Amino acid sequence: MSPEIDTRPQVETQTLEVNLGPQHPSTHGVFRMVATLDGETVIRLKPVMGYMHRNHEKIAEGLTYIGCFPYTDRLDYFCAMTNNLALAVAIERLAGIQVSERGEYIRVIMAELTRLVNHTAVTGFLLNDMGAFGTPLLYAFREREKILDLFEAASGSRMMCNYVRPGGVREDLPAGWVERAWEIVRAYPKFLDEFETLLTKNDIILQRTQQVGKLPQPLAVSAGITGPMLRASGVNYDIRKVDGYSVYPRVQFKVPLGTVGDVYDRYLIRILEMRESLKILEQALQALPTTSPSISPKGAAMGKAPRTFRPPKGHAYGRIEAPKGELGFFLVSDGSPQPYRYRIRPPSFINLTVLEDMCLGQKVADVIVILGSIDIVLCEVDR
Amino acid sequence: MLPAAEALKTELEQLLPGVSVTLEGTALAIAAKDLLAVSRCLKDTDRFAMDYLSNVTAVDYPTEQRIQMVYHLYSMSQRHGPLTLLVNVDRAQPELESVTPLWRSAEFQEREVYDLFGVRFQGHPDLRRILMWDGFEGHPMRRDYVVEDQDNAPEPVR
Amino acid sequence: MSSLDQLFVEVTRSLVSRLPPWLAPWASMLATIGAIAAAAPVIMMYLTWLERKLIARMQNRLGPNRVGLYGLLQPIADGVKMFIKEDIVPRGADRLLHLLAPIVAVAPVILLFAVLPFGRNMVGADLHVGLLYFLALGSITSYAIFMGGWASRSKFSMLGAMRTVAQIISYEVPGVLSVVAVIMVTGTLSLVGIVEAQADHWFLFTPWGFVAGAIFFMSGIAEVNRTPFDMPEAESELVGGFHTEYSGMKFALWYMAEFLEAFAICAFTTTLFLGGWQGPPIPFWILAALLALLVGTAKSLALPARGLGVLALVALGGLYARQPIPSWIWFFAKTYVLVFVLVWLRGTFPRLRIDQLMGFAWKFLLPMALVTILAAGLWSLMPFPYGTVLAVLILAASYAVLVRWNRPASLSPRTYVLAD
Amino acid sequence: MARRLVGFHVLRGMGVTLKTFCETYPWGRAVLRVLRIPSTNGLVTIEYPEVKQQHSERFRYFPFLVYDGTPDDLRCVACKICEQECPPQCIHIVMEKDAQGRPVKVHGRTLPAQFDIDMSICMSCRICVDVCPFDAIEMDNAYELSASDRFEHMLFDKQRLLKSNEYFQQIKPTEASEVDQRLAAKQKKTAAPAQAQPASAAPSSPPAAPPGAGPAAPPTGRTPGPQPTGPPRAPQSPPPGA
Repeated sequence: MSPEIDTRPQVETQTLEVNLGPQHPSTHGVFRMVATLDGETVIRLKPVMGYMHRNHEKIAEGLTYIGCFPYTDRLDYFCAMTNNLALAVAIERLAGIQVSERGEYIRVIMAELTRLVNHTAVTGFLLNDMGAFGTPLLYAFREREKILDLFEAASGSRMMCNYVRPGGVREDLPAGWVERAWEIVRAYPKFLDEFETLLTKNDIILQRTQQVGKLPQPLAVSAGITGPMLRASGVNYDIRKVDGYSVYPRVQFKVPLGTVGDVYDRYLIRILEMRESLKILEQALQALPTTSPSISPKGAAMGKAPRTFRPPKGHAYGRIEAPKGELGFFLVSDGSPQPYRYRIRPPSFINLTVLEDMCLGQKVADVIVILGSIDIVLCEVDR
Repeated sequence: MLPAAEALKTELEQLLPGVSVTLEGTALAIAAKDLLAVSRCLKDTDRFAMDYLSNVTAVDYPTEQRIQMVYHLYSMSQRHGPLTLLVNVDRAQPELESVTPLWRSAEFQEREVYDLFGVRFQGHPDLRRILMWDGFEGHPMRRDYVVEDQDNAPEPVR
Repeated sequence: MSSLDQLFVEVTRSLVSRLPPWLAPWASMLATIGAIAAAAPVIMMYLTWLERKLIARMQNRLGPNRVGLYGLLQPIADGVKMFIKEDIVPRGADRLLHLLAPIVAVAPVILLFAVLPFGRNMVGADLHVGLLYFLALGSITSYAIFMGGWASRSKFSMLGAMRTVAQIISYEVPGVLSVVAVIMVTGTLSLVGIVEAQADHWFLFTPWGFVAGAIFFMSGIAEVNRTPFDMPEAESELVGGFHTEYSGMKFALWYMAEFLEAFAICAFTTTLFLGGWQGPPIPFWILAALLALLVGTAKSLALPARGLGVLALVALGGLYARQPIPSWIWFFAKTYVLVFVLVWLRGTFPRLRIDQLMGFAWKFLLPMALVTILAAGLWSLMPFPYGTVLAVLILAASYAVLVRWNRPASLSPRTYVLAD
Repeated sequence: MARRLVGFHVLRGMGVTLKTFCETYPWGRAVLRVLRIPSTNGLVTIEYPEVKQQHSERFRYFPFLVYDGTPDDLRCVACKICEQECPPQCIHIVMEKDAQGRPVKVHGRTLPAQFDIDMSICMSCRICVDVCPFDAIEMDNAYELSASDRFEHMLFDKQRLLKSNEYFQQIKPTEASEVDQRLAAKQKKTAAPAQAQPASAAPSSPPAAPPGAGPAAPPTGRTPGPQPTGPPRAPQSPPPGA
């Protein structure tokens, strides 16, 4: 996509090289962009990462498979539950562990609640990057707190849940949890409507987001973009539908697709995805089986004595539709209780590949908005 | 749908005569030299239409003196996959052609493999360290990398 | 103490009359200057407190309530913090300009209050060219901001300064033109004259007055760099815009300049379009009763204090029951309503991008201001029914044309496929 | 027509903010009720020091060691499983040994002389509780632990970690009752065969009083002699049916 930079002969001006980050109020963590500006227009933009790198993969090679779970909470700290789920799916594919029926439904409920939390927070931060003085962000966080209290009631911690295990979930849901979940799921659409009246047709937001940071479809597919960003460009690829893992095939829901693929489409796709998640939650809460245990016997035994779990030699790649995109775990096992190789396929990291392509020719103010619409979390980018 | 591994192997060998494809479970192990040929064939023939390279990573086997590159390929248009490609590279002189010209998603992941494993990729548009700071020596994800004492780690040069 | 309305005027007159005659003019001048110089920082401090409380309430929060009752001592705490904070000057900065910029920013803003009619014959200096004085002083802040941005020698400040100059200049033009309509109708530049001209009907309720007032208020917001026009100090991309490199007392001066000018814009909009201190003759006891009710039901106020407050207000209500609500209360009430609108905008909207900002000023506000002058002319010359109707028609037509012409093609509504 | 006007949606957006503004005041809520505008939220801020947030029962912060009856009666047998399984390796256990280096047995159970958890490293992931075969370690929910220095204060030694089973029942009733049921069941299993043995073997002489070695204060007040048939712990009331 060659940027149409004004090449008519002009007054000879110098380009300005600005470091946006790593200490910068709106880079979602410690992320730096070396931007070369011609006045306000961006000519070159090189992302610089690695400030948050703590090599989670090397640490995991010294831990048991169960020991890795608390570390996955710290990957994308907005969606601890889906990070655990991705690792659990990978281990189950590696060792062929069966998941109990009730465990599957609890996992889907937790994953969709995490999607609500993530998309609400991201929309709030996107508005904060555009300059709204925190009001949409605080409305988003007010709703997020209610769901985090649900996570705390079930797993024991609001953000670092460490709740999903291969074979199901670590502990069964406490009494009264399902009723509280129903309350929140029923109250959420009202909040979304209020959120949309504040944002979706607001003229200032329309001007700031439409035709900004457009991502054409072929570039999106070739660059391995996944998640709401890909669907905003119109590609119908949702891993919940493609792989059909867990109980998603038994649940009816739609996949919203955008047309232009700019910041406005990504924003609205996230809002529509939240409405779809609410439909999934209603169906999952309705069909939650009460008979089967929340974790399969093999999974429970593994939880009790992690050292005894020795998966067969070989490798496996498990992936799920995390709120930010395709989160995958590639595990190589050499028969010992510790993974030989533990690779994380981070959606935020790979979605950043096209940051420069989208920002060329845009204004400085748009670079921040585009970065906000990509929805990255630096702990997952740097691992 | 993607054919079973054996049928895939035979089909590939018919399409690309000089290529030797061996089977490892459901994955296809190919030699380093025909990586580009196989990937272009997988990407362009509409029978496979592997237009989405989901994951590029490396696994270090110090005892066998080799680093194994792992590619997970999917097709977004025909919604099938994964097809796992395994490529072995000598551990002392790890050299390989880059697949970034075919799939842009490999750009950052190959830079990460170069940074953490030391595998050089020819034809990569911008092969630099991505996670470590530029002045860092050594490749931390290699199994023989000694994690030096944290207290007197060298001051990062930035 | 005959009338509450002229309370301050009589107090100063009685004090001044005790002095020897040759000293009297100096003393009254000193009294006025003293009043304004003391009121300005207090207004500024409690404007920051008010803004933090209002925005907090718009976000389901409480706002400062730890420092003193309802957080009333918070501004004083902020002031002390600003005094104590180290004043860092970047190494490459031009020290003199770096020091001068905040001073040049604050001085003209305090001078603005000289011509402002706070109440019936309560005005610092009743200049015949009061409005011109206001417009002239209003544009000095762009120099100060550019000085600050340039002197800090940092890329962010530089970008912020460049944006400010562009923004303030392009928003002064529609601001001044919208005021021309008022001058044309009232025939005088003196603010006191304008307020008196609005005795029976406020300009805001005339067709051209409403549009001119909206344009003046919007260009005022842009001149003060507040949301949705706060590009120069856009936190999200320029970290702090022109005052990134300021800290300590200099930053406090920047803060004071910004808030005082915001208050001045609201005050002048009230004076020009909302009838300044003019107000319907509501008896004073209604206001006193309302305040007593408010103080009585304040839960977190200690019981004795609450009782005392109610008693004082009832006594005051009784004393001045018959008199109308004093003019200066009307003035401050209207101004603080506009301050609430200012804060309300800041709590709701993201900011416009710099090129959209410019487009809005030149391509929308400027033509509308010109049309408003035409409408004002028609309204004032033609007899009642025709003038108003014609003005409304012209304004509506021009609004529609401009909106259609300005509408960027991209704002087409989108359809979203829900695939499975 | 009004919907397409430029400013219409801008004003509706401001309406949302105004409604939230009014919701936080009692008079505001009254006005909203009169105008029949649905309003749900009101103030969500909790003024922390005065009002504490209500945590759910499973809220976990840092682990603690459980003891029944007296602090010397702790359940931990220093088997070091949790030390191995702890991902950040923040638990350090030293088994109590007598002069010759043989582990000291009290009541037929070994016990830790030293049990440190470095709370600045612990990430409260609850894996130690999952893997502990003796239910000796549980998760606490006291989170007000701010300290001035990181090393001395945040390194919890055995004394600071020990908390009674009653405390555990008080903060986590359902979990505590499950643990007690499990222990009681295990107790019945071990107590049953013991009942058969004393009938046959003559009551052996009480073992020598445990030597005074070991840094911890010598456990006094311990009733030597073979395990009486009933539960050796302080007799608890039968755990209420969960």
